[in-house]
Amino acid sequence: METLTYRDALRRALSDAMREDPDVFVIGEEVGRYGGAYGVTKGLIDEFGPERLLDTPISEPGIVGTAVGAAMAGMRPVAELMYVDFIGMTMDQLCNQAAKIRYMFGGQIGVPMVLRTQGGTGRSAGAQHSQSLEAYIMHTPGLRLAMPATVGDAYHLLRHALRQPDPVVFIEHKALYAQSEDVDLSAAAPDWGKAAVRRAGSDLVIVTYSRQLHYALDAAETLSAEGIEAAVVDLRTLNPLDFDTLRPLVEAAGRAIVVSEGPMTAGVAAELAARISEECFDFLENPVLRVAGEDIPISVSTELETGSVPSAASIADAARRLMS
Amino acid sequence: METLTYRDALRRALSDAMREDPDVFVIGEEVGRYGGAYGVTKGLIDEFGPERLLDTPISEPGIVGTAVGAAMAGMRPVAELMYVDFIGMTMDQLCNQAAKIRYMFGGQIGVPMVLRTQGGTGRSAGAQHSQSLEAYIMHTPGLRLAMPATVGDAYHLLRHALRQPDPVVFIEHKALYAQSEDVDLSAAAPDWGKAAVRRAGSDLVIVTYSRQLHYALDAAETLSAEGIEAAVVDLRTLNPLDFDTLRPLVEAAGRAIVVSEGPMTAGVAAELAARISEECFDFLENPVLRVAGEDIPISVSTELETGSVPSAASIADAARRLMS
Amino acid sequence: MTQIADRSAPTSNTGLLELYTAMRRIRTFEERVGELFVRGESAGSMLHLSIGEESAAVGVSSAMKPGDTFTTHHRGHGIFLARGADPKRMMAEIAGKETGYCHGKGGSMHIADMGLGHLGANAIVGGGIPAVVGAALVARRKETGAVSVAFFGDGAMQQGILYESMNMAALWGLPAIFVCINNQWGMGTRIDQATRATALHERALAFGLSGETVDGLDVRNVQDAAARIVDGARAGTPGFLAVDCYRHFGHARKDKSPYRSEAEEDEGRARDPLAFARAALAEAGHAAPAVDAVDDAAAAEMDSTIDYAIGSNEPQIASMFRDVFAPGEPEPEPVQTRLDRVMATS
Amino acid sequence: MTQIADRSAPTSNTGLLELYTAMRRIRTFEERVGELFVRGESAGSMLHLSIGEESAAVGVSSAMKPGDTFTTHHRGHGIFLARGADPKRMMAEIAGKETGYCHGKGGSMHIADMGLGHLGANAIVGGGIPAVVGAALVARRKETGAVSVAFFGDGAMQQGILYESMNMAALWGLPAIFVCINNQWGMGTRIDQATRATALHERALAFGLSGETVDGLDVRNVQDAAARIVDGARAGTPGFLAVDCYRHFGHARKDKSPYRSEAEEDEGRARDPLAFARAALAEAGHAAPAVDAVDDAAAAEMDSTIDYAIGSNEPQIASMFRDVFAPGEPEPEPVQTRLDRVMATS
Ligand SMILES: Cc1ncc(C[n+]2csc(CCOP(=O)(O)OP(=O)(O)O)c2C)c(N)n1
Ligand SMILES: Cc1ncc(C[n+]2csc(CCOP(=O)(O)OP(=O)(O)O)c2C)c(N)n1
Ligand SMILES: [Mg+2]
Ligand SMILES: [Mg+2]
Repeated sequence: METLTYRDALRRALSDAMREDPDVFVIGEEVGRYGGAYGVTKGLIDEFGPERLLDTPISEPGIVGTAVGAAMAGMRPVAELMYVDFIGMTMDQLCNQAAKIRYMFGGQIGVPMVLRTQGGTGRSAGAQHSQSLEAYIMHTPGLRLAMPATVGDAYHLLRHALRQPDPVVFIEHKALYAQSEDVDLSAAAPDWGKAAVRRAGSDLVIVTYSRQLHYALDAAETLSAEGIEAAVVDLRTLNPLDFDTLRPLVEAAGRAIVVSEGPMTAGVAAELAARISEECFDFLENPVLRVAGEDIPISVSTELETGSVPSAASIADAARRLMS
Repeated sequence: METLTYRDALRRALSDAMREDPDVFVIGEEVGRYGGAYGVTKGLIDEFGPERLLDTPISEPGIVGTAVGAAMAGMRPVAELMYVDFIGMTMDQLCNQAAKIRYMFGGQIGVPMVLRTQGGTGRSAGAQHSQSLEAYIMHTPGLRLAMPATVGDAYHLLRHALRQPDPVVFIEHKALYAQSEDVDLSAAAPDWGKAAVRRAGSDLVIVTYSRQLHYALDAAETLSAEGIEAAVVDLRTLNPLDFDTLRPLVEAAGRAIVVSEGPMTAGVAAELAARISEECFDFLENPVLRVAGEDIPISVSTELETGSVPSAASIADAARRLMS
Repeated sequence: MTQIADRSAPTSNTGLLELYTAMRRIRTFEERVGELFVRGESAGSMLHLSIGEESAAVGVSSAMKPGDTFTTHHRGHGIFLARGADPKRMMAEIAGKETGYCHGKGGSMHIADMGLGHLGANAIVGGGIPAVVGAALVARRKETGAVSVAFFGDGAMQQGILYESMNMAALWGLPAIFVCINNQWGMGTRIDQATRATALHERALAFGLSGETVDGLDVRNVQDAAARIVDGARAGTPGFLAVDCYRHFGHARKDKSPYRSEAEEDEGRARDPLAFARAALAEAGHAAPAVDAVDDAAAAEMDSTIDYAIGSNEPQIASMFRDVFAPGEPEPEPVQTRLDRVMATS
Repeated sequence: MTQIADRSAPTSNTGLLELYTAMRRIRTFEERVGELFVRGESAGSMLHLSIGEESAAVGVSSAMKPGDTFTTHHRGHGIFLARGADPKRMMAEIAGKETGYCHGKGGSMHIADMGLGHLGANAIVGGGIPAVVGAALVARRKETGAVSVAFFGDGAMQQGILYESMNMAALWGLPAIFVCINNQWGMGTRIDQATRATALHERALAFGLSGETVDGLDVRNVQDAAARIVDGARAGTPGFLAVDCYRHFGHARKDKSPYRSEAEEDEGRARDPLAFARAALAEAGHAAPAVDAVDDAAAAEMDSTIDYAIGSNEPQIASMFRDVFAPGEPEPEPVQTRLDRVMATS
């Protein structure tokens, strides 16, 4: 057992992987000397050197494209995108190239790269530095998508991602970096692609991932004090999506809430609500409720920023409606 | 009444708008001398000249960014993206700039531009020239989204789009250009943002848009011969989304199928299924069925290409299951 | 446009004292922004100060006219001030307040004002560059005689969209200008760690634009070079100008620049356009008190911006759903409204 | 890599007859692709023939070695053939058949073969360029001595990603080469309608690469220039080479190029690297029959590719869900399977 932050765990995953596999290297803006905009790669350059912590110019499309080529040529690049908000520049390389190469080329080659980035609100960073864009990725065939909510998963999911034969988009949450937990990283790693039931509860199921897991757990505590027992499921990976863990819980409770920080319309919450509604139809007492980000840009004003995404209060409020 | 193709109607909408409003101009690759990769702008340069049919280098991010600046500076650019598949290069300019400028700047200015493009399968054009990517746009706050299915809408929706105060992504379907209809363009234009009930039917409601409308109508014919009467709704615009037209039909029929050519997961079909499931919960006899594109890239092989998206047969098949 | 006139922004003919005054107002404003942050009153910590770059803002601005448009980057406070911004409304925006230029929605990296031709700051490195091609296109089409200027840092020289933009501007002979404020650093990356090709203007020449690199130590050099480039652009030859300067402090408020040596920083800060101008003014016979008076006036003006920002209200939560689309257009439905209806009907 | 040896691809020392042979095989193959389309046996009509550009493919390829990697664009048949591709499997892929290089999933614009170092053709103009930076990075890291070459057209010179890629290659001193096949046209846009800066190699120089423009009329010029650029890249100085040539026919099969004058086309087609080589061979004393024999052999070889493609099977519909992810990994669920389960459980 040791106490680590989410940031430390990510760094540990990178260094363990780099020690184990000489083909793993990190490429991106400020990943080396600077140690990463959020300090995730801090100090790694001292052990692994500038060739394996490759600082790049500010050229996002080129960085992702370079990673695609390096992966095809036999190495395991971890391309870092400082903010997921910058993904718009790279979506051709990510979605037309990385995601489709194995398929277009008839299976002769894969693109085992990891695109590490971070998103979400919490720093009053404004409309272009606070987004939750995972839905773009979840919608794109050929990409895996991992979004750790806990310190343990920050480590284990990144280790798993670095063993995948296909491109993985790995999205961290900027508000979680400083969070710390007691973890035993030597313990057996939970499987890749399996959701975790973070809390048992028979009245309703709250399905979420990344930072919203913590709001969901807080809400569940509040609800419990009111006599409402909510199960809380952390999806961990959105592709693969583990519906098998979800199904029995929802069928038993008959009520579900899906929570995502991203904009509601055509987002991850829509997919989860549609999936539960179609697969658990006969078991639902009530509609699946979507608690998600508003369909608006994020303001720099802290008040507007906070108001535009779900909170423990808004999740609890939705649960109460569902139970009433 | 006159007989026009979808392509002709689009061209007519552009020329009528350009005559009416001197600030409207077209900017994009091959839009002038060449007349557009699919011939939509053919001949317009003769009437309006090269300044208003501005041929550009192959620089998609720059083209969209130029349109953003021109719109802010007081004109009405129609930026043409030859294939919606190229949008990945432009999503920063489209989603971080065009979509957010009015909001970020506190409402002082809008970006009245239209991004005209085309998508979908039908030409064995392969994985990077056959996609249906409207979900990316529908998920992005600040963008309007129109997808005409008929010759009349090709004209009217584009005219409407060219009067919008905010950015509109206008996605045509490559398989519809040659389709012709008898239309009276002088007749009153249907409202922007209103769905059209293309066929009445009390047993189930098929909700779709763009090319899939025609497959849905074919399926409805087949089903009718079998004694199943399906209503068919053409959404016309995905933002704004007209749920008010949908609700009573679904509540009356108690059964709904949503059809989209785009990949199923976290796509437009997911949003429509989630929306119907939550808003019409008490009226649904059966789960809302999603008939959508497979979560795979599109192959160049015509057989695989056709097999990877919905067809009249697969829609009818889903309807039969729903009624059985 | 009157605001510009009111603030009597320097022009190509302006003397050094006015140029110094404009630079001092910027320096003092940025110092107050730092203070706002320290007092915990700024919206977030992503504040990028332009201290050391004042000559680029003031020098280039001096060649611009009312009606000209421009876009800036994440370090654009100084440029906007040089174009006539009201520092009170700027500070309020940086604090995320209702009285700010963007009513607290934009903040330091998304400030804009159409009245002054400011088409917007940008939090995407290079994101604001192509807009000037569009604005220049419109200026030519409508024969307004205006130019449009993109301001960005040396880091943006490695963003492909710059070359797409310069190429189109050259191809179409547009009144567009690309100004690279080369403060030698992009976050923790020195310019020679981002490219082998550090003679930045040569890239513009290779795309058919006119281009120069000028030392920003003496604001008069920038004033002259900018006049040449802007005049050329008004005549239809787009131009590029790199202004060499130094980022005196960290990248953002929290960055202490551990990746730079003290020696380098001392040398870099010694290349201070304000100190240089002060010396030149003294040489030119301006009495110290007259120059001190300028500093005091700037201090007084900028002090008041902090009180104004702190005294202003937070935006109303109700404003959250406004301005996604134009007034009167269908608005996004709030999540709560949706939930109310869903639970009411079921 | 043996395939390359087997097909004895030309090298820097290869004489003109072999170079001619390689060019003729490409020309004849492309003519057969046109025939495949006319017979309605191609998968779609997006077929871009490289007739007129054979010297670029063969000349640059002659400087490449087994183990070198490359990416191509939408007009890449000739390059792949020059690198040793099996024309039967190429034709089958172009027909969308199971026996093709990509089992009918990729087609003309997405053909690839890892065995020959072909990292892939691309339907995105410029889309394949940055991959060579990554491949070159790996070549250097693993000290394979290989270079990686990006082939693209003049239209891609206006895509920003090219400059990001060249800048990184120069910054890191990678064995990467950027080859622009300048056939003067990008669809209906002539190069001087896409840029003011038509001396394309100057852009590479401005980014710190070595760069040349060579006339593709004489394949031996390309062979020599490519040897210089490739040797430089192996030594750590990435290079750029523009090969001037002419797109003899339409952009794609259906394009009749109404936007070009007949006079221009006649002149352009007269600049034919094959005709030029034939003349040079005659001058050098090669008897016509020997050269005719080369043409006949190419005709016989390429005729057989059509029968092979037409005789091959369509991919099985079941293969549709394969290769989205690696074998054994969780696969996407077919829509039908989902519907079956949903209706079964409700
Ligand atoms: C597209 C994009 N990439 C990366 C960043 C993160 N970032 C913000 S400023 C900056 C450095 C920019 O350097 P430069 O352009 O020289 O401007 P300066 O900060 O020196 O004024 C970086 C990497 C960003 N905001 N946008
Ligand atoms: C990103 C992108 N933009 C536009 C197109 C459409 N397109 C295909 S080929 C082509 C012209 C390319 O010209 P060039 O690069 O000179 O290659 P060439 O066709 O002459 O071989 C265009 C515009 C595309 N496929 N990808
Ligand atoms: Mg800088
Ligand atoms: Mg060309």
